[in-house]
Amino acid sequence: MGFALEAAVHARRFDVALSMDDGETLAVLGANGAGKSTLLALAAGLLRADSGSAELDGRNLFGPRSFLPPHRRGVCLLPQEPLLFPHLSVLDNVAFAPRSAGESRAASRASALQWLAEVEASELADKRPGQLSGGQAHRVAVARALAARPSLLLLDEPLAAIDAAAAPGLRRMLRRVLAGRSAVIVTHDLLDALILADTVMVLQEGRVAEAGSTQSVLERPRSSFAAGLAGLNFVPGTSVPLGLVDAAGRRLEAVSETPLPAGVPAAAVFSPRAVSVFPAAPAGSPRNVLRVAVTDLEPHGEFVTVRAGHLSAEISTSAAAELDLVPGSEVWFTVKATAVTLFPL
Amino acid sequence: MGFALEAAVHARRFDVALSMDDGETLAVLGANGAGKSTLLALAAGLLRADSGSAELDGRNLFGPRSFLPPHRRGVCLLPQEPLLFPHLSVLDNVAFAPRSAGESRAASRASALQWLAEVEASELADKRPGQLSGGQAHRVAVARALAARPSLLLLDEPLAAIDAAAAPGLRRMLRRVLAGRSAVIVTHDLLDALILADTVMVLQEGRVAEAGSTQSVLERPRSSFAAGLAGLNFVPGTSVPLGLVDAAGRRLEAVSETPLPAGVPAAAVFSPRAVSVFPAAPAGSPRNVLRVAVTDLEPHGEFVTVRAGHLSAEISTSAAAELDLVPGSEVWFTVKATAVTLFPL
Amino acid sequence: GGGADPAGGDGETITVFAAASLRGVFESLAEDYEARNPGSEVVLNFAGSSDLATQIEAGAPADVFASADAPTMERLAEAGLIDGEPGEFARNRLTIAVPPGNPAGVEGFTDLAGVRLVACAPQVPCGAAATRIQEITGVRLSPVSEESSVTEVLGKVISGEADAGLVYVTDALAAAGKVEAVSIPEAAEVPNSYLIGAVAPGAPEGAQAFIDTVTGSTGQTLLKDAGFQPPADRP
Amino acid sequence: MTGTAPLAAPDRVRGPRAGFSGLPLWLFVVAALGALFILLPLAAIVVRVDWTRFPELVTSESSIAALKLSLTTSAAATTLCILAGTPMALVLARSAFPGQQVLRALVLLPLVLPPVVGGIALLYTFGRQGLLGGTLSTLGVDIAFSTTAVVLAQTFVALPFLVLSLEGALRSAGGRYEAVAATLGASPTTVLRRVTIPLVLPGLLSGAVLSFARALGEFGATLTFAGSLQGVTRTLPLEIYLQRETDPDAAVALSLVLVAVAVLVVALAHRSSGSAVR
Amino acid sequence: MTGTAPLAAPDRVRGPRAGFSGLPLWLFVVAALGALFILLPLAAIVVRVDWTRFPELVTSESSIAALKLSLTTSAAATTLCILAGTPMALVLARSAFPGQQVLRALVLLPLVLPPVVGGIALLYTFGRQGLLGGTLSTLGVDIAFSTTAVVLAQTFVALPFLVLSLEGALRSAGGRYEAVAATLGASPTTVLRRVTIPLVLPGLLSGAVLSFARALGEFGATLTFAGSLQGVTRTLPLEIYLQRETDPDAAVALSLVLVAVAVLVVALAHRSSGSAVR
Ligand SMILES: Nc1ncnc2c1ncn2[C@@H]1O[C@H](COP(=O)(O)OP(=O)(O)OP(=O)(O)O)[C@@H](O)[C@H]1O
Ligand SMILES: Nc1ncnc2c1ncn2[C@@H]1O[C@H](COP(=O)(O)OP(=O)(O)OP(=O)(O)O)[C@@H](O)[C@H]1O
Ligand SMILES: [Mg+2]
Ligand SMILES: [Mg+2]
Repeated sequence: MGFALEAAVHARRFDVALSMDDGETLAVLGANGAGKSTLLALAAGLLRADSGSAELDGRNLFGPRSFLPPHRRGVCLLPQEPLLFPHLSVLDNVAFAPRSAGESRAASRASALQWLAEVEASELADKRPGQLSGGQAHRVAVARALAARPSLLLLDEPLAAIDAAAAPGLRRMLRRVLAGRSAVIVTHDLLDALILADTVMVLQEGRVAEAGSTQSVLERPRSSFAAGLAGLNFVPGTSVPLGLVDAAGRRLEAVSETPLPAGVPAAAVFSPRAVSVFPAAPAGSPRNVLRVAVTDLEPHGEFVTVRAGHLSAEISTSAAAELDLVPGSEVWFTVKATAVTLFPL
Repeated sequence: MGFALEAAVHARRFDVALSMDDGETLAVLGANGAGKSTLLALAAGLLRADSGSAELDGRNLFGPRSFLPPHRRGVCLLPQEPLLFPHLSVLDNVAFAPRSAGESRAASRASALQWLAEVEASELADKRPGQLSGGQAHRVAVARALAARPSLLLLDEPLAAIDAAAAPGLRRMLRRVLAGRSAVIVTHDLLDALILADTVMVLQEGRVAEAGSTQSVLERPRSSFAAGLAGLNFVPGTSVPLGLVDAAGRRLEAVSETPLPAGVPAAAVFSPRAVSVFPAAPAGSPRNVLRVAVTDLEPHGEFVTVRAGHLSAEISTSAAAELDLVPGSEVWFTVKATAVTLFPL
Repeated sequence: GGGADPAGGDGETITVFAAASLRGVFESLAEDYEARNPGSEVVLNFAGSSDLATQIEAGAPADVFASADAPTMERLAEAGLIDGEPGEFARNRLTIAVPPGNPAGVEGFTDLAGVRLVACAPQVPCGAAATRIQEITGVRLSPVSEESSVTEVLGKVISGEADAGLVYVTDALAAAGKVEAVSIPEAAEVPNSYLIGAVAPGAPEGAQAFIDTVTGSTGQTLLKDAGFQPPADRP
Repeated sequence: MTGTAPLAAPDRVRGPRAGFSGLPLWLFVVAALGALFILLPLAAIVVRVDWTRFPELVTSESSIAALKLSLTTSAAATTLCILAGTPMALVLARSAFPGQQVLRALVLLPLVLPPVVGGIALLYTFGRQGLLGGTLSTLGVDIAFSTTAVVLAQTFVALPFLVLSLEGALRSAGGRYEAVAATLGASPTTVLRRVTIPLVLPGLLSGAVLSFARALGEFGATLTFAGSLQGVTRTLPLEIYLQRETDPDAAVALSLVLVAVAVLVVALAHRSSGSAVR
Repeated sequence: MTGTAPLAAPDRVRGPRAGFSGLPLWLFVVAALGALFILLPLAAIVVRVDWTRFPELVTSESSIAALKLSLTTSAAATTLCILAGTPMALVLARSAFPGQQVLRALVLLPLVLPPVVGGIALLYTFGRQGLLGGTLSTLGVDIAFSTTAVVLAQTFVALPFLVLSLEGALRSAGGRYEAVAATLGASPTTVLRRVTIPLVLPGLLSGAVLSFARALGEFGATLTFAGSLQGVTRTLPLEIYLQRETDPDAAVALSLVLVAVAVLVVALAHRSSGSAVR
C-alpha cells in the first residue's frame, strides 16, 4: 500500500524516485526550479513521464505501457496558482469535486460550506473568483482540494500567499486533515515541513538530494539546502583526520559521528549559535578560527544573525552593537570542534 | 516631496490615506483582502479611485479632476502574480522598461543582464516565461521591475514564492536597491518589514489600522494583526484601574505607559516568553492567571510555542515534555503584571 | 396551338424550373393554371438557366424546364433529359439602356464605341448576341465590364455607373422610369430564344398541359405584355 | 485569472471612471475611419430605399414566407453547427495528431469556395445521383430541393465560422482549468460540461452568432443545391435575388429587413453573453 | 500564464506521450462525422473533375489572369483589413462607451448582407452618383470598374472577419499584461506594439487568414460594384461563374484551383503562427 513513484522527464532534467507509506505526509523542499511542481504534475497525471512508473494503494497509476487518466487516480492537486473556475461562485468551486463524484447539488453545497468554514472563508461563498484578493483565492483553492477527499493529496505551496495572521490557523487545519491521509506538500517554509510532514525530501536540480524523517533531515542535513532551511552552517569538503578541508583550503576540526577514512567527500555542520565573533584573531580553546568579511546583518528580536558568505553566526544585539559591525567589516568566526558534526556525503 | 495618497474605492470598502518621505520604504501589512493590492493599483494608476488624490515628488498623480496615465507616473508595480510577457524571452522581459524608456537594444539588454545577475537568475536569460518554475518567474519579475528605475516602486509580496535558500540573498539585494528609493512593499513576512522598511502600515478591512516606524509598531502593536506578526499576545478590552477587562470578562493587570482613565477601549500586550505554564492553578507573585485549553503546539528548535486560542506561551521543549501537553490539555497561563503593557486603543 | 387552353390532370403537382427573368409571367400563369385545374398545384423554381440545368442533371425533381436560351436547353436534350423536342415559346432581343436623361447622348449602336459601356460577356447569351450585332454593324465595342448576366448590366445603368448597357427589351421595360431604351434595329436579326420542354423521364400528364398553357393564348398575352416577342413560327 | 482582481482594472465599472484602458488616441481615429467604411454604404442604402413602398414590399406574402423560412432554417443550421462544430473545435484545439494542420485547412474550405461551387459539391454528394444519393434513396430519404437541403447548405457554409471562433477561444483559454478539474475527479465528459464549455461560452456564442449570420445571408449554395421553391426553399436572400431581376428597389428594401434581423440577433446575443459569463 | 509550466501539460511534445488532453472519446466520433460532412462534398467534386482536361483548363490565359488578379487583390484587401480592423477590434475589446454594442452589430453587417446587396451599397457610396461620388470625382478619383473597386469590395466583406477574430483574441488575452507594461513606463503606443499585438498575434493571424479566404472567394459584391473585365476586375470566382455558362466542368476544375490556393495559404499561416508565438 502507500504511494511509490519513479520517473524521468528528460526535457526538465528530472529523475526522481520516492515511496511513501499509507497515511504518510511527505514534505518536498528545494530551490526554485528544482522540480517540485514537476513531481506533483507527474503524480496527478497532468504530465507524462518519459520513463518510469507509479503506484498508489496497489493500483498502477502509470507505467511503461499504461496511463491512468487524472480523474481516475484519486489524486488531487492544489496547484501553485489557485486557478479557481472563474465562471462558478466560490461555493460552487468548492462543491465541484463532490458534485463530480455524484453527490446531489444540495449535499455537495453543504459539504462545500463546511470546507469553506474550515479555511475561514465562509463569508466569501457567494463571491466570484474575480472579486477575491490573491490570498483569499488561495484559501478557497485549499478548500476546493480538500473537498475532493482524495487518496493522495498534492499541495503546491499551499500557504505561500496566506497572510501571517491566518497561516497558523490554516496550518493547524491542514495538520488535522492531513493526519492519516497520504499527502505530498511542496513548501518553502520550514515550519510547514516540521508541523505537517512525517518525512522530508529535498530536491536539487531534478534529483533527490536527501530524504528521511523530518527530524533527522533538519538536525543532520546532508545538503546545503536542507542546512540552510534548518538555519545551520554547512561546509562541504574532503575529510582529513579529525576534520575536513573545504574547497578554499580552510581546515575545520570536527567530531565525526562514525569513523571516517581520510580523503572522502564529507560535510561539516554547525549551528550559528555555536559561533562566536571577534574583532581580531583570538587566542583560546576553540580550534576553528575563520577570517571572514561580514556581508549582512539580520536583526530578529534580541539576536542578530551575522552573515558572512555561506556562514553565519547568531549573537546578541548588544554584542553586535559593541563590535560595531557593518557589512564589509572583517571579523573572526570561532567555533569549538565539539560543536561541529562531520559526516560523509 | 515624497509620496502622499488619499483615496476611497467604495466597491471594495477601501478608504486609506498615507504619506511617505522621499526615499522612504513603507511596508504594508494586513490580512488577505485587507486592500493591500488595491492600494498599489491606485498608486500605479491601474484603478481609479472614487474620490481622493495623490502626489509624487510634487507631481499630481490623480485628483478629483485629473488622472495621470500609468506610464507617465514613474511608478512601477511588481504584481502579485509575475505576469511575465509570454512572447518575450526572460532577457527581453527585463529589458522591457529600459527599452521603453528609449535605451538602445544593446544597452537595455546589458542592463537587463545586470539585473538578472542581481536576482541570481542569469542562467534563465534565454528561456521563455512558459519554461520557468513558479519561483523562477517571480525572481525574473523582480528584476524586470527594478530595471525600470522608478521614482516609486510598488512590490506586491515580492518574496512569497522565492525559495528559502534564495530568499535571504534576494532580500539583501532588495535592501540595497531600496535604500534611498521610495518604495511600498506589501508583505506577509515580518522579516521583510524589519529588514526592508522604515515605516509600517497595517491595513484592516480597507482602513489603516495602525502606522508608524517599523520598530514602534512591532514593539508596541496597536492592532491584533500587528501583534500577531510581532509574535506578541494582544488582548483588547476596556480599561479599569491598574489594567483592563476583556470581552470575556477576564481581568488583566498591566502597566500603563501613560495614565489611563477607566472605561476607555484599551489593549494589553505581552510576549509569549513572559508567560509561564502550570498544570494546576499556581499560587505566587504573578497577578495574571488565566485558565486556558491548549489548542496547538508548535515546536521550533529548543522551544515550543503553546497556543491556546488567541494567547500563546513559549516554553522549553523539555518543560513541555514534562507537562505532557497535548492539544486539549487544560492549563494555567501566568504572566507578571510588569510584563504586560497597557495602552489606549 | 391557339384556341382553348387544354386541361391537365387533377390533383397533380407540377414542378416547373424556369429562368429567373420569367418569374412575373410564370407566377401569373401558375395561378391561372391552378384556377382552371382545381386540386392541382404548380411549384415554381426560378434561377439562372444554367443553374437550373445543373440541378436537373443532378436529378432535381423537375417536370417542366423553361430556359432563357437555346444552348442550355440543347445541353439537357442531348443528355436525354427532355421529353421529345423542346419548343420555342418566346423571343427577346437586345436594346440599349441608358440612365434617365441619357447623359452621354447615345442615339444608336454606333455611339456605343465612345462611351462607358457595360455589356454581357460573350459566354452568356446576351453577350453572344452583342457580339453578333458587332459583326453585322462592323462597330467594335470595348466595354468597361463584361457581365455574366443582364441583371448586372441593368444594375450598373440604373445606378448611373455606366453611360449605357446592352440589355433585353423586357429588362428595359421592367425598369421603365429608371432607364431609357434606345432601340437597335439590327438586334432583330439575332433574337434570343426561350425554349420549354417536359423533363424526362416520368413527367406527369400535367406537364404537357402547363407547357400548352405557356404556348397558348393566355401565355402569349402575358408574355407580350412583359415585352417578349412571339416565337418564330407565330409572327 | 483568479486572485489578481486589482489588476483587472475595469472593475466592471463603465464610463469615464473605468480606470486603465491604455489605448493611444490615434487609434480611435483610425478605428472611426474603419467603421465609417462599413457604415457609409449602409447609410447609402438606407437613403436610397423607397420608404413609401417599404411596408407594402416587406409585407408581401412571398417576403413573409421567405423571412419565416430564413429564420427557421438558419436557426436549424446554427444548431447543427454547434452540435458538429464544437467537437471539431475541441479536437483541433486540444489534441495533437499528424495531419491536424491539413484537417484544419480543409475544414476552412467552405469559407473560400464560391458558394455556387459549394452548392454543386453538395449536389454531387447528397443529390439523387451523388456519392450518397444511392444510399439515401434506398433509405427513402430525398434531400435535394427540400427544406432539409437548405439547412444542409447553410450548415456547410456556416460551420467553419463556428469551428474557427471556438477553436480560437479554446486555445486562448488554455487547458489549465481542465487539468485542475480532472484532478478533482471530474471525468472528461463532466469537465467538458462543467468547465470547458462554460469557460468558452462567450466564444461559442459569438461563433454561433457568426454562423447564424452567415446562414441567414447564404445564397449561392442554397440556390444550386436546394433550388428556389416558395415556402420550401426560397429563403430571403433568394427572394432578394429574384426581386432584383424584376424590381431592384424591392430587392434593396428586402435587404434592409435582412440587415435589421441580423443586427437584432447579434445585439441580443452579445447582451446575453455579457450577462452570462465574465 | 507564466510560471506554472508544469500544469501546461503538453510541454510542446506531440504524439502519444503528449500528456493530458482530457477529451472524452465520443467527442472524436462526433468530430469525425462533422469533418466528413465538409470533406465528402469536396471529395465529390474531386471525383467529378475531368482530370485529363484539367491542366489545359487551368492554364488557359483567362484562368491565369484571374488567378493573378485574385491573389493580388486579396492580398491588398487583407492588408487593408489589418490596418483598419485592428484599431476597430482594439476599441471594441478594450474601451467602453455608450452604443458600443450597436457599433459591434453594425460592423458585423457585411457578414449577413447578401454580397450582391453589399455591392449595391458600395455602388451607392463610391459610385459616380453615390454619396461620395461627387467628392471623389472632384479629387479626380474614379473607382468604378477598376481594380481598386475589387479591393474595396473584398475589404468590405472581409473586414468583419478580422475584427471579430481579433476582438475575441483580445478579450480572452485580457488587459493585465498591458497594465504591467504601462507601469513599466511604456506609452500606449509602445504597449500596443510590444505587448498587445505580439500577444494576440495568433488571433490576428487567423483573422487575417479568414479575411484573405473570404476576399479570395468574394463574388457577389465584386460583380455588382466592380464589374467583370479580364485582367482588371474579373477575379477567379467571377471567372468560374462565367465558365459555368459554357463549360461546367471547367468551372469545377477552376474551383479546385481556388480551393488549393486557400488550403495552401491557411496551412502556411498556421505553420508560421505555430512557430511565432506560443
Ligand atoms: N475586481 C474586484 N472587484 C470587486 N472586489 C474586489 C476586486 N478585487 C478585489 N476585491 C475585493 O477588495 C478587497 C481588497 O482586495 P485586495 O486584493 O486589495 O486585498 P489584499 O490586501 O491584496 O489581499 P491578499 O493578501 O489576499 O492579496 C477584498 O475584499 C476583495 O474581495
Ligand atoms: N513547460 C515547461 N517546459 C520546459 N521546461 C520546464 C517547463 N516547466 C518547468 N520547466 C523547467 O523544469 C524545471 C523544474 O520546474 P518546476 O516547476 O518543477 O520547479 P519547482 O521546483 O516547482 O520550482 P518553484 O519553487 O519555483 O515552483 C525548471 O528548471 C523549469 O525551468
Ligand atoms: Mg513550482
Ligand atoms: Mg493582494
